Amino acid sequence: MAKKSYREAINEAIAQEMRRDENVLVWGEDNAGGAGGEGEQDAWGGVLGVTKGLLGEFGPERVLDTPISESAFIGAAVGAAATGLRPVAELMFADFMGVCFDQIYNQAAKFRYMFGGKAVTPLVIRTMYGAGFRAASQHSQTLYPMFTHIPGLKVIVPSSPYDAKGLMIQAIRDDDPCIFFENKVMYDDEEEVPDDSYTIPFGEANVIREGEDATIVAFGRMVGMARQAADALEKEGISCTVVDPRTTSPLDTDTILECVEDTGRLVVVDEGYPRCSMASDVSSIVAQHAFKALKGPIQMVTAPHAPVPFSPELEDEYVPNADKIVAAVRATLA
Amino acid sequence: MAKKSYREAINEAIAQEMRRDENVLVWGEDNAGGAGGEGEQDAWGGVLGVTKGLLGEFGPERVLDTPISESAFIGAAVGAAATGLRPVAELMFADFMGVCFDQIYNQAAKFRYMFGGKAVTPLVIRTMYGAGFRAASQHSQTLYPMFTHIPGLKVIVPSSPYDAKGLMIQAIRDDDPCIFFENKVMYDDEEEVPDDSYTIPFGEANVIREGEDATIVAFGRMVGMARQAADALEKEGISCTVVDPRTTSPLDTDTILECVEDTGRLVVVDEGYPRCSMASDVSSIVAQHAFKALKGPIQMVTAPHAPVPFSPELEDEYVPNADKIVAAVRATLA
Amino acid sequence: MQMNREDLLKSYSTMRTIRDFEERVHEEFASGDIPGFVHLYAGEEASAVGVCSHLENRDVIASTHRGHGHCIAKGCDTREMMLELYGRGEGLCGGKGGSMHIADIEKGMLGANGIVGAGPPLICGAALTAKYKKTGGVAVAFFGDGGSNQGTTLESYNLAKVWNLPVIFVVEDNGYAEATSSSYAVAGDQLDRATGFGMPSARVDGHDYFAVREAAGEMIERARTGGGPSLLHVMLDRFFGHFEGDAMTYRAEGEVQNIRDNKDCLKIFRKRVTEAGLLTDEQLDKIDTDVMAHINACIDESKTASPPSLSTLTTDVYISY
Amino acid sequence: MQMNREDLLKSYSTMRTIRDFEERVHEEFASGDIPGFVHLYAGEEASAVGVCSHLENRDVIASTHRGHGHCIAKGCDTREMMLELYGRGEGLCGGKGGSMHIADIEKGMLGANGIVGAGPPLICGAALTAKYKKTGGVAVAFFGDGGSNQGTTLESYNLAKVWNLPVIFVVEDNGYAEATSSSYAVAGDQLDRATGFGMPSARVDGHDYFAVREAAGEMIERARTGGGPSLLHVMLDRFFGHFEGDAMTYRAEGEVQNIRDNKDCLKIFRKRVTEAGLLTDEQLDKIDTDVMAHINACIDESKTASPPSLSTLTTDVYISY
Ligand SMILES: Cc1ncc(C[n+]2csc(CCOP(=O)(O)OP(=O)(O)O)c2C)c(N)n1
Ligand SMILES: Cc1ncc(C[n+]2csc(CCOP(=O)(O)OP(=O)(O)O)c2C)c(N)n1
Ligand SMILES: [Mg+2]
Ligand SMILES: [Mg+2]
Repeated sequence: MAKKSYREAINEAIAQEMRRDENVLVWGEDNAGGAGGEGEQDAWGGVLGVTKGLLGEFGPERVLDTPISESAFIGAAVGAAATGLRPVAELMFADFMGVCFDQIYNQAAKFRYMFGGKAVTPLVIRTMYGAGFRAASQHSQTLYPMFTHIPGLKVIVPSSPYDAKGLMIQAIRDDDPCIFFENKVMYDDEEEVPDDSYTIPFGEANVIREGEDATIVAFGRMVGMARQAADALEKEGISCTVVDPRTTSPLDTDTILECVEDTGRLVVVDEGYPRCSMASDVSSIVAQHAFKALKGPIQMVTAPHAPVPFSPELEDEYVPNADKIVAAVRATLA
Repeated sequence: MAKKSYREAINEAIAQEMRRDENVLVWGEDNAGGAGGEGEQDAWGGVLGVTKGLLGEFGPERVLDTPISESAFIGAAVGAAATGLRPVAELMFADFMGVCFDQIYNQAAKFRYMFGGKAVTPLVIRTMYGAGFRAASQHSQTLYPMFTHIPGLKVIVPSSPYDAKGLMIQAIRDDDPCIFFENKVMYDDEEEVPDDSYTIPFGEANVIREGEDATIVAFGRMVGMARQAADALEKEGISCTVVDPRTTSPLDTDTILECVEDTGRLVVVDEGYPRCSMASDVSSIVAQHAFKALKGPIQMVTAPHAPVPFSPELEDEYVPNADKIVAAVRATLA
Repeated sequence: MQMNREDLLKSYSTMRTIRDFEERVHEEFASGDIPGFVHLYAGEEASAVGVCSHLENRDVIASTHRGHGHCIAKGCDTREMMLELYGRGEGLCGGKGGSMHIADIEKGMLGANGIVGAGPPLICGAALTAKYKKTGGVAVAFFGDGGSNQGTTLESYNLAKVWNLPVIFVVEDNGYAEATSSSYAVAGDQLDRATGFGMPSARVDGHDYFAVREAAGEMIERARTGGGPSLLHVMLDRFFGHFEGDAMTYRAEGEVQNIRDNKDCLKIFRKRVTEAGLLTDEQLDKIDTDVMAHINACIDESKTASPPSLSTLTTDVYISY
Repeated sequence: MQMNREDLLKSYSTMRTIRDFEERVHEEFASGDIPGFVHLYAGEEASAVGVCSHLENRDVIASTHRGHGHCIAKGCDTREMMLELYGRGEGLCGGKGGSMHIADIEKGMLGANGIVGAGPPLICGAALTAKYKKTGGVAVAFFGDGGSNQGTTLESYNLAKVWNLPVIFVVEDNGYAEATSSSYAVAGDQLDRATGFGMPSARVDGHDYFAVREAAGEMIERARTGGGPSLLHVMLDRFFGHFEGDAMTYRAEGEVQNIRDNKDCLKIFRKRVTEAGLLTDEQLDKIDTDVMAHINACIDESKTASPPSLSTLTTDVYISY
């Protein structure tokens, strides 16, 4: 066991699965990096280096660079999965789903159902999401709510290096199409991550801390913000449960409902747009199924209904943070 | 004034706007129908005949057939709108968004914001949605929640011929990108529709009936189902308010909240998938902003978390209906 | 490439099966029994069968909304297909897919598809599987003149070439995409497009089974032996409308009759093999009778078969349920 | 096509402005002041300026992530551009867009774009506006070798030809898409691709301003006079990495130095015009000095300019707010 970054944890998960199962292949733009050129062949490992080193160990038959043709190579992942491979394909930024979404939601997600249960489509699409990189409106979106909307997809949003590794291994072994959302500002976050292979099951929330006054449900990078908020509130004598669902689809509604039954208050924190969002989703499930337990209005903390701005000052104001979560907890207790 | 179908109402709205403003152009696959062939040139008017007749009146410079290249021709609508036209482009089935979504949510929706307010993008994308046609998983989806999620888009879901006409004229005159969702099984629905031009503002819900016991919020085709449910419940002495928001973005939250303040109960009916849906959205807004008024759990009536099946028996079971709404109202009153 | 008698009989029988399947579905659709959107392949049989007569189970095809012919040519069970068209529980997809989503992955049939241009990317993946696993298999994407304008298709040309995949792109050009003529909507030339991506290509008369078979055979052989992708442009005609219910007013007067009279691939096949003394009219007539009886039986059964159990509404969404 | 002295000076000045803008941004980025992703155009100036020197305000261009050069060539204000790169309130987009989203629609600059291949569809629409309104305007889509593989781009070739639009597709082929070489990722040949869609095309040396200008001029003239779309394949090189921070280990050793020494479009331009006696070194030196002073002033101002007011976070989402 050693400290590993979120990036290293994901890399290690993929490498271990590639060692275990020769049907696991990796592809995407510059996933090796350097194809066709005269310089280093493993130059990039993807734009932020997550797949770096895989080419060296597994060779060009299993680590493939692609043209900038997302429909073709994400679609190829679907076709490969349906015929016996287990591809781990990269859709660099989640924002790029718009050029290839058909292959994800009309093909991968629906094969099994449309074909009457006769298909399995074991593929993982890795993609980066989130604001904080000063990358502006088309490179900073969260968008997992749109994938969560679609039946047939599984959607994974790891909030730590430890979870990232275990959830990635689970995703690669899973027989359904999995969309794996990596938060781009967390790649350098470090923590102790076991060297051995391990899985974390989907649909099992991580209850990060238990409190009595309010439940905070948060996703991905927002889990850290929720923790900070809970720390701050604790000093004022307000104790919060913090729940990290880890996967948005399947969603561990049981755990969420139990925590709300205990605390009677709910704050949902989601980095994405507010409308038809994960904040909406969790709130509505609780308003339907744990209504009686609720002692105050549900509070949602999200980005505003606006694209992500470029300017650092605006972007910092845009993203939910611990202060806003603290305010929301206070509001539901008021 | 005469009885007009939903189809005729939309056609008339477009024709009247084309007469009024020469910058309004129409295009899409077979929107005339017959280009390049030896037979009739205005053969189709779109696959279900909504734009039929426009070619004859306005000519091939204003009514254009397109190749099956949605990215190119929907993108062209965005580029044309940003440079001075007011295109009404057809994305035949909403299910096809996956091959051209980038042009809608990363381009049309974000131009104004990214460019610091210096762009206007007045375009209308007409698209068909909904189940009931035995058209199976890839031609029956609802999907407006995904468009509602995106800031910068306006999303219109007319529930009657009268509304369809007024909302379409509004959409064409509106300077923001508008996605106009036409329910494919409603095209032959008829009612009295004025011959004159009129607009219905966005973000103003239609309170179809007022009751005391529960508020039912429903969208598009589900408005009719909600009415039926309310009729049935009335016979049992349960009186319901039925709210048709008409547009999901902007959403008339004020009216919804007021109705819930009055009735204390909420049922939201949405034809689409349940997760991160319009049902989630409305429920969560009410759970946050009208919590004190709520006397029972919010109930959501949606399709199940599954693709749309082909078989008529399964499809009929899949779509929400009056019985399910009645049961939901009873559940919130229980 | 010589075909023996058995191969010839089989090819004729498959083409006849497609034809009768489609002609009977056309009639039954008119009577209102078959739900949904149905796109018929009648008239185009020589393409599906000419290509698929080279294929085995290790080979994979991806089809379109007009998929019945490809399914039958790739070996899907016609009885189960018909049950599927009627939305029955015993249908090939349990009644959940319908005409536009018939698939049989074990047979290498990766699905009809409701999205124009969806097949080519998928088929690149199937081809990669074959290449990586060294099965010697090839992968074939069928699509129409209309589908040749979808970006997903064009991207796939590039990917198939860049990855040197064993793919054959088969453009079935019936002159129309819905009501729009390919002379309007397809700029340039399909073969030049292939050249643009460095792929060999050929154009064939799709009414001529033997021409299709020969051209496809060469491309499939090239793909099997590591030579990469090719594009086959098949010129053919559909007998029916875009979908059932289409009044076809966009077609020239007499166009369909002329096609039926002079460009019917089954008649042309029959003439060719009987004149060459390879098969007799009696042999072919017998196939005609048997096939029609079989298709009629499929329809009779389908009409009264049970719908899927309602409990299947929410199964097969994931592996776990 | 003769260029007078004034045109020559203007072209040089514009290219020099782009160069200095980029070289200085490179330095300032390294010091950490400029946020976000920045993709520099240095080395490719002859393309943007060669093409845009024919264009007027009625003409529209669409650009890419590597957009500064196109913006400057199309007349965007460099001061406001620099402010935008620093995310300042007085930036061309109020600090909301940044490097990847600079636009100025009044100048016919339809935006840099963060999505590879997004420009060509947009430009078809701008071209349709010009055609329908009979302005005589043309529309130019710039994109890279990498962007030439995006389905949106390829679809646009077809649409532009089918609608006979006044479009020029300019493939700026700098040999790489990020770290991937175009020799790997681009199957076939760009000119053959144009042929595949029935478009005339030409390849030019993008280090040679005059070659670009001449070839583009012909295509623009054709488009203006109703002759439809064309494709220009410009061979050029970028001096810097894909984005700032890229170590460029995928490039051959000495590659960039060789380009700077032997393929610098500014040096080539200077040599050509001075040897032909069209301009003097003194004239050009003066431009060099003035431009650098101007760019430095832009940077100085940008460094200390105010960020946008926080109240703008949720404005410009719709017309109404
Ligand atoms: C992405 C997408 N766009 C549009 C459609 C609607 N549509 C279904 S079939 C068809 C025409 C297809 O023409 P072609 O590819 O020539 O095949 P054919 O019908 O002639 O066999 C269209 C436009 C669709 N299903 N998917
Ligand atoms: C749809 C999409 N896919 C991938 C990317 C990531 N990306 C940004 S620039 C780039 C390379 C573009 O290469 P090219 O078109 O040759 O332009 P160049 O950078 O060489 O100027 C990539 C892959 C993107 N922005 N959009
Ligand atoms: Mg066709
Ligand atoms: Mg490049």
